[in-house]
Amino acid sequence: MRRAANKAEFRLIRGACDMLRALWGSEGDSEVGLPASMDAGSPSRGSEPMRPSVNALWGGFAAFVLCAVVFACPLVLGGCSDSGAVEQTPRPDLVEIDIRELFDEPERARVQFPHDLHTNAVSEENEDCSLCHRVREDSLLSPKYMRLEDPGGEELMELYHENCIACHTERADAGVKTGPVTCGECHRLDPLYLSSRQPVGFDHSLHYRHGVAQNDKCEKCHHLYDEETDKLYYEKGTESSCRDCHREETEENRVSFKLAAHWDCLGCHVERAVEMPGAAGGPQDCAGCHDLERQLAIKVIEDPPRLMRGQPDFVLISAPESELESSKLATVPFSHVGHEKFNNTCRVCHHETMKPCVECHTLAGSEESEGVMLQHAMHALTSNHSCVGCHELEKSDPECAGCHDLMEQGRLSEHSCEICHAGPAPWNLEAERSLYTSLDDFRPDPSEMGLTFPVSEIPDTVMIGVLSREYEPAFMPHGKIVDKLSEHIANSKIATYFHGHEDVVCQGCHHHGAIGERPALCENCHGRPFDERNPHKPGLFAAYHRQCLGCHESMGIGEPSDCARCHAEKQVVETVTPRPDQ
Amino acid sequence: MSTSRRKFLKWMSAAGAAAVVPKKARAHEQFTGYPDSYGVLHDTTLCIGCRRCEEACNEVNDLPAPEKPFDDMSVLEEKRRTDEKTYTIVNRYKPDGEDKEPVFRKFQCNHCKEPACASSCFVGAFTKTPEGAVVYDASVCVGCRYCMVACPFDVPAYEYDKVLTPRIMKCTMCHPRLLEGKLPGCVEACPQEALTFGKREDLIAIARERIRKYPDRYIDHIYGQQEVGGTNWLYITGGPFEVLDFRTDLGITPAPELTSGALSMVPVVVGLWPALLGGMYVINQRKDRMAAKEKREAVNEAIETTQSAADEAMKKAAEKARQDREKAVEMAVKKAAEEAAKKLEGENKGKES
Amino acid sequence: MGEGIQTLQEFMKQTKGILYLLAIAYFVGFVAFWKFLHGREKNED
Amino acid sequence: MSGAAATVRRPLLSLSNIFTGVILLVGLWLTYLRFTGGLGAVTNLDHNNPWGFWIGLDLLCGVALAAGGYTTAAAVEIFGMKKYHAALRPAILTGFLGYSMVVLALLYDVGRPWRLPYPFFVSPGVTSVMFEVGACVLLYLVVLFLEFSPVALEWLGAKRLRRVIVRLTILLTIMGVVLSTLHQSSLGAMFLIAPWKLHPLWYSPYIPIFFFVSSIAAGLSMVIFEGTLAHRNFEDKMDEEHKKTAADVVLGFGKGASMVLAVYFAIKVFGVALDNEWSLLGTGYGLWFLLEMLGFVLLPCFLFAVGVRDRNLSLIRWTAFLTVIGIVFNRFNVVWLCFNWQLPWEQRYTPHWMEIGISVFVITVGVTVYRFIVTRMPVFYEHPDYKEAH
Repeated sequence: MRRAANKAEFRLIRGACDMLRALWGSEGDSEVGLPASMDAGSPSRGSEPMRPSVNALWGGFAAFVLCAVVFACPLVLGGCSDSGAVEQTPRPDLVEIDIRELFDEPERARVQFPHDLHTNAVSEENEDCSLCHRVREDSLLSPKYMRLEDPGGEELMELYHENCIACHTERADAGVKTGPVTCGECHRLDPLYLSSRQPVGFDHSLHYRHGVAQNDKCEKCHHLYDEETDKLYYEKGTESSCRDCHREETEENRVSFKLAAHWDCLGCHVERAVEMPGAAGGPQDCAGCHDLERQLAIKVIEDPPRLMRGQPDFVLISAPESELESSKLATVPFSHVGHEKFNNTCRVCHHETMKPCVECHTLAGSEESEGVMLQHAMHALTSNHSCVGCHELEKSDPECAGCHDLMEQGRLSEHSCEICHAGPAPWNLEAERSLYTSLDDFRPDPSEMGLTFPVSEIPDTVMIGVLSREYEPAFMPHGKIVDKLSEHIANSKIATYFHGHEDVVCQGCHHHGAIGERPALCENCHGRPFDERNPHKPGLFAAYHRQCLGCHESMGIGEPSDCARCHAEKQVVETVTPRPDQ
Repeated sequence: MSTSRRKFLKWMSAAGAAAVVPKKARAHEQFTGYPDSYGVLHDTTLCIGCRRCEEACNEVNDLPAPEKPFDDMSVLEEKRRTDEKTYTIVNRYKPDGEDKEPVFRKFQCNHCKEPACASSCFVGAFTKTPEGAVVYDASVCVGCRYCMVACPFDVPAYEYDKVLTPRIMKCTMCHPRLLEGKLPGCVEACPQEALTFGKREDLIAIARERIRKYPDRYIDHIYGQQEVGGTNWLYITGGPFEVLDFRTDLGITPAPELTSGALSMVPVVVGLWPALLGGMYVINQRKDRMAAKEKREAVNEAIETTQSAADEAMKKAAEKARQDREKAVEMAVKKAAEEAAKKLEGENKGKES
Repeated sequence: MGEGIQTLQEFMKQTKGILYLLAIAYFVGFVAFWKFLHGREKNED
Repeated sequence: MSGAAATVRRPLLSLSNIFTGVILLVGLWLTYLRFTGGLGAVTNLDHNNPWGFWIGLDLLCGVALAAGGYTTAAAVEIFGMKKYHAALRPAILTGFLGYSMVVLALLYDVGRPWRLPYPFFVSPGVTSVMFEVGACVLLYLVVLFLEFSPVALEWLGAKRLRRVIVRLTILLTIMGVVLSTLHQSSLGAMFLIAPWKLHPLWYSPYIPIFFFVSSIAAGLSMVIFEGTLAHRNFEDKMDEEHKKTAADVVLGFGKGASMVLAVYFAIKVFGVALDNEWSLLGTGYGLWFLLEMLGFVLLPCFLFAVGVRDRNLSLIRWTAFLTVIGIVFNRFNVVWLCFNWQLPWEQRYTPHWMEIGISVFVITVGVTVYRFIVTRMPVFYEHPDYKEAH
């Protein structure tokens, strides 16, 4: 009987619309050419020539007044427009029920369905998923609501209206708190919710914990598909990432990743909860996986043991064997085990597949690599699959950013290549491969890495007096800065590998220097701010401020709020001119 | 007297100059602006909002002191614009949320290559100098404020409170200082060189270079390179320009081009209208004259016809009179003859008896 | 500007100036010519 | 007949006179404020909104509504519609006074009024549309003065001088039309340079033409409107000929106005099509635009037509009034309501009451002078000594 009421409401509203339309229509027929005014789209549609008559005139004036009223209001509104939208509550469990494309003229907005609210309600009444989800002949739950296959638009709409409204009304009559029953409350034009759904990450820690829980039975999750038998089977050492097979969309013999994940992960979680109640198990609600808060709450194992899948510890990355002789550059020693620690999934470098890079990224690029050649795959500045790209990101780590932020992105010096391409040349790779077993064989010898000049030459504090007209000179704790930066470098394996030499720390600020040179002082290069001969070089004034402030900002040391933090105020300010050299 | 002479000279100088217009100065050729004009590049990613530029500007232009001192950063709380007491201001923006690093943007005259103010001023008070600065001459300004209407950047401000000598106030790019070989006040004061002074061409090169070197620090656009035909003040930013109250809907048409079409219709109207209207006048005149003439002829004809009719009647009357007279005579003669005959007969009878 | 015209603004300043002068001259000339043209018509009829 | 005019004198202390007096006094006080306190003291103008009520009403509307002068002159002298002759002198007079009021108002609006001649005698800024407007208005003021002077001269009885000037009539008329064409359109062209501030629906490369065409409609309607008022107030000053032709004038000008409005509507639509602004019509400003187009252009156009067909004089008179309102509406939209439309609401301009006060003052001055002239000079009647004229 509720539904009857809704139908009634439908009819009522449609009726009202028709009435309005009719109203405009009659206006249109009136003798004063109002229709154009009503049809904003085409004002050129003027009034047709009409018989003059007294009531035409009154019609005219009436129409004019009407115009005035009709049009003036929206303008006033238009003036103070963008009235605040409703505050939307974020939810991780939103399901958008949108079947509008099944209709030529959808009458209502799509529906936001908060799934967890319903699961909770259902479980409170000791019902289970089957209350809403049908079971398929393969005994899996259909992800669809109350059906296995999609009927036509009208039917589908009926199916939703019937069941949703019926269930809500039932509970409402039973005095249980429940959902809406009228059209507008479900089909809202101003959505109540805002989806805060986060994709789930299955990182090494989580993988390890599942391994433990399944006592290392990989086959519980990992499987292959056999065309002949149309069966899933498991083969040791072939484990790959789910996405390797399960793609965005369901294909003929493989379901979509989304479906697979929910069937397998969620299914398993639910099973465990039923079989061994009380035991620790994975989440069974949307928020458990897709809510940011809950994700952060998931227990993380610090550096879990490696996932063993027969991957190497150490590789000499070269062109594929077939192309070895045509490749010129020396091979790149690469610590696979080292990188496993720094990335929490394999996909960071390997995309979906677990193949070695060169299998797809050949020198010229291949079908699988979509033409991305090896050289690009490794050096692409903006990709985080590539070595250079990923290392570039490393530079934005606060500990590195202080020096690296001011440097040109992806800047290469003449030494850059050989730092990575330090392995044996491709042509005698076969011969020398056995000689190297780990990256440490390539790490520079610390003995050659010491300062090329006595530490005593590094000043403890530097007095900067260029603003001395206005301020007391600034004192820069030079020594402390050097120590801190050196410490950062020493603690970072990547830093010590790429710039282990102790001289390098100077180059952070004293750029354009080289190993073994006494660093040049700022004022040696930076002079007046406007130098037509080399306009790219900032003046001394800016050089100091950009270097200091830039570093402070990027290392998160905090920007000085006011000048006085570095420059003690002078009692008498003589002039505003900031530089003495004018 | 002097003014009229000056006017005359102005006109003539214009005419003279036109007489010796160099070859390149033709409308269909693109005007590229003064080749070595200077400009300033404002890099908002470097600006720290210290307001030293405002302070310096205030000093070098001897502008009145502000209510709040320049080291009071609370003024950054609300959005400001330049006014008759401030040639330049810095506004703060929080594009990535309240807690994130703010972004600062400096406002002042952008010194268009083809200034709308100059184009719109009916006393030519604004001049685009070869140095690139757009300067204003208060000695001829009438105070119509059309420049303020025309300026796409809402830069010119007006001294509404001055009674006798209200002026337009706006940044001069420190033109006098440039001529002395000094930097603009704001540029000189900027601790970050977020303001770079130089030849406009060089500045564009610098901007391009920075964008190339730091692809993800900048968005790839130099504001002012194209806008309204190009400005001598250029900007590069780390985020969308609209967010920093840059108007991105201005297009690249130089302001003078917007009105040149309408202005070029003036001589055409002066040329055509008199002829057309004169012609129409003449036609109407002739129509009237013709009408008058016809009327007159009609009248004459009417008169003639009546006249002739009258004569006819007269003739007839005369003729009739004559005939009557003749008849009368005849009859008289006849009568007399009879008398005589009778008499003669009577005498004959008397003789015979 | 000795070195000729660099900006559209300068160009318009000159050309429009001339045009105004020409327009005025033209108008005066037009009136004179008109008189000359219709000079003899008066005594007709 | 002029004797008659002399005998019928209104009492000096009539209500209207007192009212006028009050306005004039307030006006003088405001004038004092303006020229001792600067623009800031009497206006709400600011750096974002440099033009306001004065430019809108006194300049744009003033000039548009004073278009009656050249339209009537053209009709009578050039197009030879002699039957409207009686309407000519009042039209010329109102035109002349209208332009004088414009200049008077500019003295208030402009920062240094005594420099108004500068553009022509000191430093011509020929690239400015305003230069052209200024030049034309200045010249046209002279033309109007000469066109009107015969009336004054008849009054003063300066026969010879009058004859000289009357000979120039046609020349003056043609100059008048040329100059009006130029500056009426240029008032619109002034906004060509601010596409970034005027709402696209009002901004158009056609805007000079819009202003010119609408000015003709304004002129014609204004003649009808003024005629109506004149008949109400100065019936006693009118001679038979004037009264006889009054109806013809209303009908003829009504017909003309109707035609012009139709054309105006059409080219406005072309304008929308030219810049493909159809979609904007759905917005608040779009509806405002439609209100202007339908309520103040199409509607009067149609009402005029009906009035002419039914020979319904009072309807035409009312419509003329509506049209005048419409022109004011349009000019205010361009210079004020739809200008700086992108500015946040609180930064937009609303006139200060003193601005309105001064405008009222200027208009009142005009009306007073008008009354002075028509009660003394042969405007509504023909001077007995000059029957031979036309």
